[in-house]
Amino acid sequence: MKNPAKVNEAIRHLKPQAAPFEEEMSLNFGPQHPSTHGVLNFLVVTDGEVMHQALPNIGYLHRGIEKLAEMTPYSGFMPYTDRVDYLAAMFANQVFAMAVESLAEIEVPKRAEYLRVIVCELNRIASHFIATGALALDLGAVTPFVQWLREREFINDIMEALCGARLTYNYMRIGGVSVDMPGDLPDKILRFLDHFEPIIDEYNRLISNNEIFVKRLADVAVISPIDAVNFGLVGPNLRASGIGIDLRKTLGYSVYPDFDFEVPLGKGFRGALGDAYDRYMVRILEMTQSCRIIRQALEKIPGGEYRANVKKKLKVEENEVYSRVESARGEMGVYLISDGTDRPYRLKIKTGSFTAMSIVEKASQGLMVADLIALIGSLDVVAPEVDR
Amino acid sequence: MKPAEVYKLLIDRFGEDLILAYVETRNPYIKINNGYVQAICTFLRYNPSTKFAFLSSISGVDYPQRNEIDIVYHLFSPFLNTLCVLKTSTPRDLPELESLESVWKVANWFEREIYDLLGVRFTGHSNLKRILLPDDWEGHPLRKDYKEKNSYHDMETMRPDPLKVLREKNEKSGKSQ
Amino acid sequence: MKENTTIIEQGVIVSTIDGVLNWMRKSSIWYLLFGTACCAIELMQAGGPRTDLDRFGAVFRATPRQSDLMIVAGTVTYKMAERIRLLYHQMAEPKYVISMGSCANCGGLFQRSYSVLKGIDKVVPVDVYIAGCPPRTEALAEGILKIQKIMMREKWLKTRGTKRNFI
Amino acid sequence: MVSAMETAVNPSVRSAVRKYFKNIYQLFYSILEGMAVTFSYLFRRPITIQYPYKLDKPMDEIIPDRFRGILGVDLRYCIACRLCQTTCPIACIAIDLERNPETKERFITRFDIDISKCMFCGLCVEVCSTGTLHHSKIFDGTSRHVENLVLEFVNTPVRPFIKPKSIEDIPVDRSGAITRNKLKDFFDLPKFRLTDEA
Repeated sequence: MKNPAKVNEAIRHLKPQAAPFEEEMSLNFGPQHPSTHGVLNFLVVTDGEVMHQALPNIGYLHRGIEKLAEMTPYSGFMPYTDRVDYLAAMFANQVFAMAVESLAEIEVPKRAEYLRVIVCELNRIASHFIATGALALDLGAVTPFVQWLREREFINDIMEALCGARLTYNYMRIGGVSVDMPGDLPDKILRFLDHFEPIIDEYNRLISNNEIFVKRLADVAVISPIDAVNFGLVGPNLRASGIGIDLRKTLGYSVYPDFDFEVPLGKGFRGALGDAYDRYMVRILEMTQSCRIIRQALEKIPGGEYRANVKKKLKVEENEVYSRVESARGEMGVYLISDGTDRPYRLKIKTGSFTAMSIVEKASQGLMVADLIALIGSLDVVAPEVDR
Repeated sequence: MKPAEVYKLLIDRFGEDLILAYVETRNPYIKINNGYVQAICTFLRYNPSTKFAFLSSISGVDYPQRNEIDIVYHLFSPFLNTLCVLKTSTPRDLPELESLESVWKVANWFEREIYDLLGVRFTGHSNLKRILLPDDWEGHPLRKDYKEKNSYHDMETMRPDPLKVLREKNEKSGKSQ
Repeated sequence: MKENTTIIEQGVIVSTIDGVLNWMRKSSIWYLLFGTACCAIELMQAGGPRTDLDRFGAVFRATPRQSDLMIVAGTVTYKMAERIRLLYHQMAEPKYVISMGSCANCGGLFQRSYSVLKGIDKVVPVDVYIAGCPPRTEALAEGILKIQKIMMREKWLKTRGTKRNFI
Repeated sequence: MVSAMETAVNPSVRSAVRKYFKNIYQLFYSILEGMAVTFSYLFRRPITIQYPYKLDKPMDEIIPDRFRGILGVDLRYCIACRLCQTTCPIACIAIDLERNPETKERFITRFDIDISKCMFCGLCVEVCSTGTLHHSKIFDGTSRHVENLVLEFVNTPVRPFIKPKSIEDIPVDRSGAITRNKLKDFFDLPKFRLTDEA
């Protein structure tokens, strides 16, 4: 908007009515800001140092995927799900495939389920790279982020060898996966894991134990368990507040019950329970668990088909389903209503970042301005997942 | 506790006037009266035998044939490991419902999203503003009869398809030859 | 620089002032760190160790005032388009725009969406289009090389800093 | 002196002092540890691929076989079933068939792919029964004009391929040469314009 009066008019509603500070000012933070993790805008109401509130203004990446689903056949919608959460595209693939499979009563071959788990866990690691690395970058430490970018290239290579794309995989299909893995891929993954597991320790030495980094995060933006439930936090953010809900365990979807893994919980590693450092540390610990799952899955993977026989022009009878998976950013749900045609009547995507953003308004009260970055970074919000 | 048992519990507590039906689908849902959403949800959240602590999502579905908008609540109880689906409808011309903000804080944003995309008003909501689309946007896009405008501010919303343009050009040059 | 440069015997280089200026400009393309969607991740990876855009002298800047190049990486919605125009006008001439990926080129797979701008060339003039969804990091490096080619063709002194009328 | 005596006897003050110095020690220790990690990378192999100047091996070998690059069409083997056109969720493929009114023969007169819009999802390649439509390994589709990103694969009308029952492996040219030929040079002016102004 060119006109400042117009801008003022547009943000007027964001201002709180009562001013608690004598001299308060409003700062616009984003949407073009290196540490907003995509295009997010915050209206920061502050007295200069201490924030009264940071009011998120989202929607800069609202692409109307839900409306597009109503125009696209079931099989053609899979590429769109990649773009719901580009850092962890496999989960969106999986949750949509699960919803349609559940409606059309398609049984997925065991091998496909294992392949799905392997790629999902690899994707979870890749996503946590950006989450933890970008947090460090935003707080001023550049090296850790570059280090994770390097590791992420190895995962990108694996994914590219498997399905041909580095970011928007479009790997899963309704009733299985698009291609079987090439013969040398298990070796490649194992070699990556052997290389990667020591790197986690190295990374902890590099930044996680760094006293400055800890001081920036510990006891900052504490989210109590009650708040976490009330604001519907999911995934690592919820577990950092000490509530052990992981849909992989609770629901036991796909073949996750076959694997032996732990769910890391926040316990106040260096400060209070549910502070920014807990949220960071839970993600680091989750990477190790993902490695464990991948190793077990590669060991146990059965042979056989990788894709069930599904009609090219799939039609689904009138029904509805709400399927959920534990994505890298927590519970991701697809609420799908079919009406007998070849395209969904309504598709709603529930994402973890959306609810995580809504807590910023509450959690930012009384923080320093610089701590807002720690808060957003530790919540690991991704713009397209907020806006869809 | 299965959704059917939740339904029985609700019928015992609220009676058939408020709890309208129990519909078997892939995820069975309970149809409830649109005037008592808040009371029913508060009951489900705090009742020690259900404890639906999490509001997983709120979605809106537009049905132009019935002239109604359905609002669907997905509640999740980690204690029972059960998903409870509540559904209620509101007239399409004047959609209005109680806000659940006092029960779950997260409902605030979910309801704002529904207001933005479907135009349902939630009474008792603290800040019912557009959330995803710009404030001066016209219409509610997730309604089935939504038509895209030709321009927004000074930006066109249409783009010529290069494949069509190329076809026209080729046809013209083919005729001239 | 090659075209206008002659090497006289040992170690003496004669070139036009334009050539030298353009060579200096092309070796320090500072791009605006600003991603809108999926392509932003590839943009980050391109700045990372594997592709390492720093090799071309391209480093990121957080503010438009210091940038020569805007890489529009990803989908642009109407809400964002106004901001992009604002960012573009804040950049100093001469400025260049790379449209990275299908969404920025023409809306891509979101072309039927109600809230997505169909091609950023409706808002800002684009110099290089890169196909891909998202393009590989090497493709982005290729795009930056193409920007360098454009820079080398310009008659910098004649046009006084505006790039509008070059070959 | 009093304060010094107090320090000597008061354990809480003593622990506070100890904590203060321990903090300083930890700070320097953790920074040095991080520096040591960074320093160790001086002696490890760099992973930078110096595209495009100093490549150890050509890009074709670096990129895996399954890479979904810019689409290519080997028209010799196209059976003109149009499955790719109908499968594409965003309609970026256009195929025209024409029938010669005298000989009743069908010809493929047009096979255009708009790669400025293409999302490289691979759904069209999946349905192609002869492998005619394939992903090449070409990734650098850069252009100065967006119109140049429309690839026209038909030069002269082609007869559709009739797939024999016995052949399993159709020798489609996947080297990328077809696509490379169709991609226009960076500074080339486009054949047509989307907007009228130019």
